[in-house]
Amino acid sequence: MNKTVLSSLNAGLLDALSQDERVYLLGEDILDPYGGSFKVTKGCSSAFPQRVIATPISEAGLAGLSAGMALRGLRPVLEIMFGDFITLTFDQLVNHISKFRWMYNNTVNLPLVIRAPMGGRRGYGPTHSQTLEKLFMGVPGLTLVAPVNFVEDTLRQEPGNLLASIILQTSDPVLFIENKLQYLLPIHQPQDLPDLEISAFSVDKRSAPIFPVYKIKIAGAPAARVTLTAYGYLAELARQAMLKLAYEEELFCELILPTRLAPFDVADVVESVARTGRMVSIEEGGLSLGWGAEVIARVAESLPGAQLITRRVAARDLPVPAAPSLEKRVLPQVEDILRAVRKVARYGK
Amino acid sequence: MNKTVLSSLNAGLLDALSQDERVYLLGEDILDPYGGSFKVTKGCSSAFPQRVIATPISEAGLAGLSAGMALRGLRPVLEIMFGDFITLTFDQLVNHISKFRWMYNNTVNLPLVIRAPMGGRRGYGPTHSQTLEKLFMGVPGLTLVAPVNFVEDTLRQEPGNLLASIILQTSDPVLFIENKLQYLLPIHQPQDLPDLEISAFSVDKRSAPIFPVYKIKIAGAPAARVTLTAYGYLAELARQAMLKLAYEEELFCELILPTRLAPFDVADVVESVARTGRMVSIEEGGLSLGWGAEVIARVAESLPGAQLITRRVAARDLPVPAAPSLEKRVLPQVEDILRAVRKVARYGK
Amino acid sequence: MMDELALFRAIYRIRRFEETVLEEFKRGVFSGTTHTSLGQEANAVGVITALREDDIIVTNHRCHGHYLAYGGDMRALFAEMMGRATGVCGGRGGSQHIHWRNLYSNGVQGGIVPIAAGMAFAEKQKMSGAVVTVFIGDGTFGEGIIYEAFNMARLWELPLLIVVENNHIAQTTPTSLVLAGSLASRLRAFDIPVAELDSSDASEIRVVAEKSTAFIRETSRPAALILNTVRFGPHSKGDDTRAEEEMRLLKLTRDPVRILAERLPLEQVSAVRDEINHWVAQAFSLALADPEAGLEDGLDE
Amino acid sequence: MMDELALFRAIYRIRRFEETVLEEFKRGVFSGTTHTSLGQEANAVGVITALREDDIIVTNHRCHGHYLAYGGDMRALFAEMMGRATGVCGGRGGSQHIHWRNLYSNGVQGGIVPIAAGMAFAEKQKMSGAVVTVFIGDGTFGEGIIYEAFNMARLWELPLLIVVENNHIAQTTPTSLVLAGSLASRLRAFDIPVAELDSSDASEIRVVAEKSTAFIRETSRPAALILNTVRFGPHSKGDDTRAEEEMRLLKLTRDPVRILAERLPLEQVSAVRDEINHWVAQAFSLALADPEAGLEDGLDE
Ligand SMILES: Cc1ncc(C[n+]2csc(CCOP(=O)(O)OP(=O)(O)O)c2C)c(N)n1
Ligand SMILES: Cc1ncc(C[n+]2csc(CCOP(=O)(O)OP(=O)(O)O)c2C)c(N)n1
Ligand SMILES: [Mg+2]
Ligand SMILES: [Mg+2]
Repeated sequence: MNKTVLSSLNAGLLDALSQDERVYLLGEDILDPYGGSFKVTKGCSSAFPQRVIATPISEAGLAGLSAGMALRGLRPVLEIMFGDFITLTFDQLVNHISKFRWMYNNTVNLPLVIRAPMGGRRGYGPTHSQTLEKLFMGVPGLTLVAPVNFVEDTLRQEPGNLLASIILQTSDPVLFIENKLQYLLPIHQPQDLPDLEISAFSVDKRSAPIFPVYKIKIAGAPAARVTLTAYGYLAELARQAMLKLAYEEELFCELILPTRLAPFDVADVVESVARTGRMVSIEEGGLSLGWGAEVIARVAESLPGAQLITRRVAARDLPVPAAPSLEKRVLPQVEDILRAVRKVARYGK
Repeated sequence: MNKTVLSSLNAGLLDALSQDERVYLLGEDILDPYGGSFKVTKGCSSAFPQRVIATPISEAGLAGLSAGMALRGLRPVLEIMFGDFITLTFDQLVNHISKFRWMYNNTVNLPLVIRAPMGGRRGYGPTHSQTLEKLFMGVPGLTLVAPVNFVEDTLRQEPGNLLASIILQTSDPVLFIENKLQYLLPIHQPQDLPDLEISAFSVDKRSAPIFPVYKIKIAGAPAARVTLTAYGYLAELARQAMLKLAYEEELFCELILPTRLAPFDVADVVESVARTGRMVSIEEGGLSLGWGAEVIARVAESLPGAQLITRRVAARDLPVPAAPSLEKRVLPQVEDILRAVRKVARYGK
Repeated sequence: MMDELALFRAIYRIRRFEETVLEEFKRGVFSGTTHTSLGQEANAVGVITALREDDIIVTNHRCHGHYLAYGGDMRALFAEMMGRATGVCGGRGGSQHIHWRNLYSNGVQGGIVPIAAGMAFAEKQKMSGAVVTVFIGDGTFGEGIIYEAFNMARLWELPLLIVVENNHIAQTTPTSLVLAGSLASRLRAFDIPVAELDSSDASEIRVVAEKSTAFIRETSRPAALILNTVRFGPHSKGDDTRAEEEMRLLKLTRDPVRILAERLPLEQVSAVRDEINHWVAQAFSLALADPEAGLEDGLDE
Repeated sequence: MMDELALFRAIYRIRRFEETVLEEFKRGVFSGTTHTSLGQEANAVGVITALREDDIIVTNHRCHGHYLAYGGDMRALFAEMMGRATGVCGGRGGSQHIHWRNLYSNGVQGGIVPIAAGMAFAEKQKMSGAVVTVFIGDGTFGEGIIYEAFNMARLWELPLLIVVENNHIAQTTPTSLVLAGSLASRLRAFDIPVAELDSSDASEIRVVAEKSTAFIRETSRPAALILNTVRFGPHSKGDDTRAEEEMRLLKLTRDPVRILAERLPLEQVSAVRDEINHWVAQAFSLALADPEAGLEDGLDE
């Protein structure tokens, strides 16, 4: 069986638990045999019964509790059952967790990882389908990370490796954003993707853990006409769109996939757009003040006077409806990416 | 004594209470003689003792309570003592209040106004000085409004009129963003500002209440070279910067001040930037994924191929420190606006 | 006063509806998820038949039983869960997010309790005489916001009935693993009177619920009703980790359908069953034939 | 065992420090705000002198007394409130956000309680033997998150002492206006044992606090201590709306400084006063002369 993002994350958790006794997992219904609503913690409580803790339904309190554990030397990992409920931890994240280190003049560390599965496309309706991480990306002191389902030859980092390295090495709070449909994706190894050239760079060279930025090109293609950027599950949709455009329409793009979403560092995107002049950002969260807004703003500020042509692909600014026919129209699909890229590529031509 | 933003808002609350029996005020310490931490509710409990309610310290529960009141036909107005604590209402706002109407297929109304004073510059430190509204502007179903301290001849709307009209007319939840330093500002009447030409337009013509967009020019000046846009308290700092640049450096700008911040409608900014090609957005909240990010993204999308030169003036992505010497460096000052406008104006010249 | 046949009819309607949901889920007719009230139907029926016409009901993820006991149309709920335009909320809400007449639900644990209190506040101010009933589970006692609501409900003497459906489990977590103290003491700490019952008999539950609502109408104060009960089905679609043998025994002794059926003449029971089976099947097919949600209309913003 | 002279010294140090703060605020020496513990000093001193070296203290907006009773340096706190580089947190935190050794504070009501529980969780796992003491006010019982923390603390048997400083008021709101039930019942509902005291006598408070911490160390379970007390000063800088006459009487009977002073020889008392007055004044002037925060260093991100 091919490794999936889910099995990789599961292995990452087990790895982190076994490597460091200070690692604790907390969350609702995470014990075996159930192993969590999405099974990411499967097997963990059997292997580490003392350090895997089933909790009451108390998201806010759990964020606080984990923060206290982290301030006193443990490395807690908190699972929010559905990412939608991370809203309940907002005060803890904004007014406590993200502030402590800086406001205490760098005299404390707070190595906390909060994992939250986001995303729709399963008909779960307005409170169980959201992609809410955009609401946390502008909070100073929080690091947001989302894995991609690619492996590349240099770093050879799978989602589980990324997760484990963060759990074991971070000294600051990290929101690790997962996605319900991404769980099911196979992890593409370089040899599985002969059509693509994938390279990876570490965004912040100084520090551990490493947060790669992936750059993907169509192998042997002419210069890219449009820069695409996406993250998380939508990296996969972007990849599909990119291949389709290349093979069916000879419209070549390059795709940039950061794994660290915040703090923002869009140097790679800027470098690419400086060449292409055209950009499409792709995300599952709602359009307004989504991740793409900040990407565009930074690109525009970094390239003053450039004749930028840009569009965002994102969810409509609406709740995510339950009915599949409606959900499909509210959330971004591959077709929406194709349409946006074509528009951007053709503009003025 | 000149009317201030504070006295105008206070009059607006009293007006709304007296016009409609369904209006209720709720909040911590809002009763007379204290009249609320910033005195916005002063006199209200004496005049309307049955409809002005001092509450426990339960921000989340109060948001929910007010929502229930609104769903059943009242028009509650909730004061969050310091805007910083609105974080506690996040789940109510994101997963309940903002969703009900749409997710219930438009069969309910939820006319709720939540008032929250934001802002720093008083040395209150990291949890009492924030400008957090950016975190709510991307939430579908929420309307965000901030008043300005100008009156103009057509609409003649003061902050208190804006507030009262929202309380009396809205059928959806509104966050009304105030600012601690803005409270103290006098309201500029047209005749107080002979140097400026102020015009106002209603952003959404169809609906009541009316949310004006103000456009300000230097009277008799040549065509503006840079578009400025700001809101709330920073409208005042922007005005000061604009005058200084005009009189001391002959650098003429036009300033666009929306009062409705979300849902976003930046048509007026786009129209202006289409002429100037240069823009500076100005806000007190933190830079990343701030209001300005969405403004730039929309402008860039609306003007494909334009040679946009743009910068944002915003707080640094840090907690707001208590020490005045530090706070000054973290929060945007008039000097920061001047510097940004000069840079943008001079670029490529 | 409602007779037991009517109670049986109401309970069996919920039972048959939800059995159909679980069966048909496997065939991919429904999308999203469902949380059935199998085994707990007597709570919905007992409490809701004790309410008046214009009372208000606020409920949670496990809301189908409440909706149906309240008289909600079966086709509209099937349709909602199938994503049809004819659904309770036009397919926007789905299983957990419905609103019909004076019934409101949301799928986030706990958050509805202050909202229910606010509705009670409004009804009190309007002097409508309506009581607001909010249904919550035992697991939801982990959420802090409910205590904020308890406090305000008692402080401001709001006509709120808090019905706790204590099925001793939250998803897969036994309550004992996550609850310090007791449910009743948590309510009494706010000076809210608590009635507690361990029954799957809708008649019995209705009697107690009537007492609670009478107290609320008289005093205009909140009251709580803890209904100890048994969840027969999985938490949602198929995620049950409990021992089968234990569940089998509970189904023998605690089945609300069986408890009422045993008190009624056999032929009446089977007549009701046949009739309801028919209506459920019909509602299901009608919903299935209904048009998909909103492909025509613009998604208004 | 600490003698009463030492207690007096500790209490008077807080008193004189905070009087100085209020006086100097008027002259614009400080920026931001302050919440003094005037009248409540016996709580800080009584509880904190009952703790061990490596115990942990988590506190709130009204944290100066706790910090000073814990041995915190006066110049560093003055400096913090003046925005000096030498402040407890280099001027970043200000009055409400300080951290020194094992003391942590934050200015948002309620949110620190689960954090304190998490610290107790960590100490228990590390088998350090440390007890975590968290100070909260009566008004903070409005915040739901504290109940989430109470539940977890009791469930997981965490070494947490919850000290409630019940001064019967929150900012300007009398507790009776916003509290249904009682503080003690709210804690007992979670099966957390409660000791309650109505005293401004640090010796008395210390004895009870020692019993509570002994219980916690023995059982590794949480316990609560409700200290009924009187706030002498305004909520923060000058916002007191209470009747002056009432306050005058309370100051006569409930003054922690006076209570201890009356038990000590007059000359000892005045020697301590003089000495402390001197140190406070000195700390104040030193802080005043300290450099402004961070104009040199980059604001690291
Ligand atoms: C805030 C929040 N956290 C978690 C969930 C996921 N969830 C849905 S139902 C449930 C269990 C609820 O248990 P209980 O309150 O006892 O109700 P029951 O399901 O037993 O009827 C959980 C954890 C949720 N919907 N909302
Ligand atoms: C979440 C939150 N809401 C409101 C406030 C504003 N506030 C600061 S102290 C206070 C009163 C607190 O009362 P209490 O808990 O009794 O403590 P006391 O001030 O009496 O010591 C309030 C409302 C706050 N700091 N945090
Ligand atoms: Mg349950
Ligand atoms: Mg108090």
